[in-house]
Amino acid sequence: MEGQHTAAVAADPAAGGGYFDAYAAMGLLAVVGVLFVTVAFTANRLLRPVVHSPEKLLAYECGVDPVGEDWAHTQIRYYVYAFLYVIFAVDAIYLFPWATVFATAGYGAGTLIEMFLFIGFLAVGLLYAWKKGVLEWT
Amino acid sequence: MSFPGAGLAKGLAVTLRTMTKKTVTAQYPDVQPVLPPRSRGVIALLEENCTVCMLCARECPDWCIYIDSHKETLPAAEPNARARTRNVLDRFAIDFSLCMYCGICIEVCPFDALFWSPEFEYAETDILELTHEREKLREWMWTVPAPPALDPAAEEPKEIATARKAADKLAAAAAAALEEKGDDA
Amino acid sequence: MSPAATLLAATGSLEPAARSFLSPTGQEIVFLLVGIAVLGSAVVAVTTKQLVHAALWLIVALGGLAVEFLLLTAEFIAWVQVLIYLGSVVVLVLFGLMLTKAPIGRSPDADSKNRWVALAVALASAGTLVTLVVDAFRTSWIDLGAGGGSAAVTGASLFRNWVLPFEALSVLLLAALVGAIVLSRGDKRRVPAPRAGKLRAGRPVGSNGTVAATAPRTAPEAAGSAAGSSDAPSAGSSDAPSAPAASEES
Amino acid sequence: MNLLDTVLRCLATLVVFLTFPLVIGQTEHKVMAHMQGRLGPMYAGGFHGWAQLVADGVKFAQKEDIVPAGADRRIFQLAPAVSLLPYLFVLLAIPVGPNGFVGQAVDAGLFFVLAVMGVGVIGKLMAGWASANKFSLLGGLRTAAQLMSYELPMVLAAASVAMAAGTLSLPGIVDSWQWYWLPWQIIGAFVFFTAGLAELQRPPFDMPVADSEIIFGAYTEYTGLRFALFLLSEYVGILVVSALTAVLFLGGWHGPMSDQLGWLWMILKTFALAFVVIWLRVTYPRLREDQLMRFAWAVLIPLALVQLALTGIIKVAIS
Repeated sequence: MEGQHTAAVAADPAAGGGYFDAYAAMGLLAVVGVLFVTVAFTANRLLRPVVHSPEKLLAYECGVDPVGEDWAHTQIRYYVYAFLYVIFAVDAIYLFPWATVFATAGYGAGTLIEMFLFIGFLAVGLLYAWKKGVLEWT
Repeated sequence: MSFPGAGLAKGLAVTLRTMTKKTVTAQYPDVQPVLPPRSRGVIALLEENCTVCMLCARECPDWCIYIDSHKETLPAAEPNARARTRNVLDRFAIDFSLCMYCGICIEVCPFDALFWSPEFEYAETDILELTHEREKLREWMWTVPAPPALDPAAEEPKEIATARKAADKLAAAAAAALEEKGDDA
Repeated sequence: MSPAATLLAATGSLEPAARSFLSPTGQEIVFLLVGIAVLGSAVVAVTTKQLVHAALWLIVALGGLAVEFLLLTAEFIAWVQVLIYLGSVVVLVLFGLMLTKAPIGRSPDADSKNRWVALAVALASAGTLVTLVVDAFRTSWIDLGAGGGSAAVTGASLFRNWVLPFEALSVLLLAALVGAIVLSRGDKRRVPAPRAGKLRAGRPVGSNGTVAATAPRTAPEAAGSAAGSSDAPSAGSSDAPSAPAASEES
Repeated sequence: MNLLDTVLRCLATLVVFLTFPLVIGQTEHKVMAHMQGRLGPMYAGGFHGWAQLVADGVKFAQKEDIVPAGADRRIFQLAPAVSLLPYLFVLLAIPVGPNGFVGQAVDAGLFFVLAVMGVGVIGKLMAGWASANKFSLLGGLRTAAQLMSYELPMVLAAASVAMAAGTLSLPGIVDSWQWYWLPWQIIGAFVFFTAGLAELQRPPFDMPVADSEIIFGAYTEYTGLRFALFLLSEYVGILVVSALTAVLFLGGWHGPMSDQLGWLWMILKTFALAFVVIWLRVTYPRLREDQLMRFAWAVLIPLALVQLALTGIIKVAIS
């Protein structure tokens, strides 16, 4: 029930109210941001000239006529970096909940070692990648 | 002895030091530049000195000087003398869209009719208008600075030396005449 | 994932009348609306004929899911969702698409004939998930206190109760890493091999991973496949007729 | 919830979002010029060209909106906003002064900031792909590879601060800041700031927009207001990275008389770091693509891991 909900929030303003307030503000900011972009482009639409010319719709390639298609083969090696990032990012996010608790009472050195073990495994992975030459640009 | 990153730090120091120094930007349209003597801005023509010898037009590497002239016969000054002819300048134009400012025309002119002027603001919107005629070239003569002073130890220019010698001689003669007169008296 | 989330939203209000079924809170309404948006964009993501658009709709769906997590006060998970799924997984997908082939406009060849099978599988898995969730929670009501999903709570539960799975995860990630490296480096190690050994005749360099893995084949076939694949360098294909392709992979 | 108060905070964030980048941009014009022995803009606005960027903005707003013929229209048009707006959210969460002088305190602030900043990369990939220009595509891919490679050391360095503070809330981190964090977190500060610089594709990490190779990367086909939004996102990015570095590593509002002048200290630190960003741009040449990638993976990430270990050990030792 709505009344119950608000009552619960009122009872604990620091926690309940704060959380939803913060994200309501985020939501409001999203509206503000979208409004800003909309207003900017509406103003632009009113101010700008429109002069049609097929030439200026061509892709720009240093001033000469575009050669070939709009899409080109590129180095696949970029993909390895993206893949490495996904794995390491999954790893890195565990640091954050850990960071908030590991120094509080009841955790201490044991938790530290657990995390070192965790990071150690990934450091081995990084070392492996390094040794295999994935990080080298050949 | 260098430690890693010394070069990087040095680079930062250089840019920071440059920031505190005076800038070299010239605020041109607001502040006129101070040009050195003998700046090659544009070529000016002192028409009065020109004898239409055509040396400049012939020596010009890219043929950008146009000269038209006609001959004029002067009646003889004395009864038995020949009538003299002389060249009269009809057109003298320089196409500054071709000119490469080499200054050969000025060098070769035997009669000191061409000069460098430091004037440089003569841009035109049409390339054809960069061919400037004699009136314009004559006008630029007013912007030609006086020749720079000679080196203190330099020899006197020949013209001045001869003129001074002549003047000295004349003065001496006048003094002698005056002395003679005094003697007579 | 997303249909399940939407239905989860529905089950959230399938509660006894005492629990505000007909007078939902603002939070619940927003949850439901975002859920519908997530479902919609998820459907568009799988039905659109433009590859990159599909990935971008996936971003909308996953971002909406992050908002749902936020509404459920799972703050930490919500931002993990943004950092991992939006910031890296979808970017990885986009990356893969753009590196291989992602023309602007429709890609008719990307349509699969198995769409009905896919639909059946999707419905079946969604049904299983919904049944599971509904059965698990029934009419129990969880009060969403703020801070319930904060990083500190997550950390406490992770390092008090779930340390072993956490450590096992690191091994899993290491395995994934090594696997990725082996896959990506595999070709590179094998490419120079035919050139190094004079006795072993060259195969079309560009297609050694795909063509030769099937079976040893006769020379004309290998030459033909080399000519057919556009990215095979001509030097490799000129060598091809001299011997049948060696199958070192098998 | 006080609606009016929240609206005012949002609007204040928007104002900061639109004005501070201009200040940074103008500083860049001037600092860069003087470091190169020039004067920089001198005319717009009269006094030393102070209104140059305002004039630029007015010009951009009046320019024609061109979408290339082969482009994917909608995605092309959406990309600048996707690349810009994440920074707006980040600004809201950055604490400026003590006692709640912050747009909106978020409990998981640090993590939120990192997550949201990572979304910007999608905008750049969209721009690169939708432009129908192979140089744009290549630039977009380079951007994405660079952003992903440098996001990781950034996250790790930020995690080190979170460990030291024991909280993810940005005001909480500044509150628990002590002077000895400065030497303690110095490696992390270096890693975070450098990685932030690379995230912004600022020189010397501007390979994705290397004009000598790929014209202007993902932004090649953009003109007018959309281009201006990309530019704005770069300068807001400088503001955000400088402010975050100040908050996480330099103690934010800490300083003499921080109760009254905390906000001033915060702004001073932010602008000092923004100056360093500009200074580095003027001083160093661009890194090559291979150097760029290797620097992230072989230098910054190991350094960040070292910092993590150091933080963990010292923290457990002193607690």
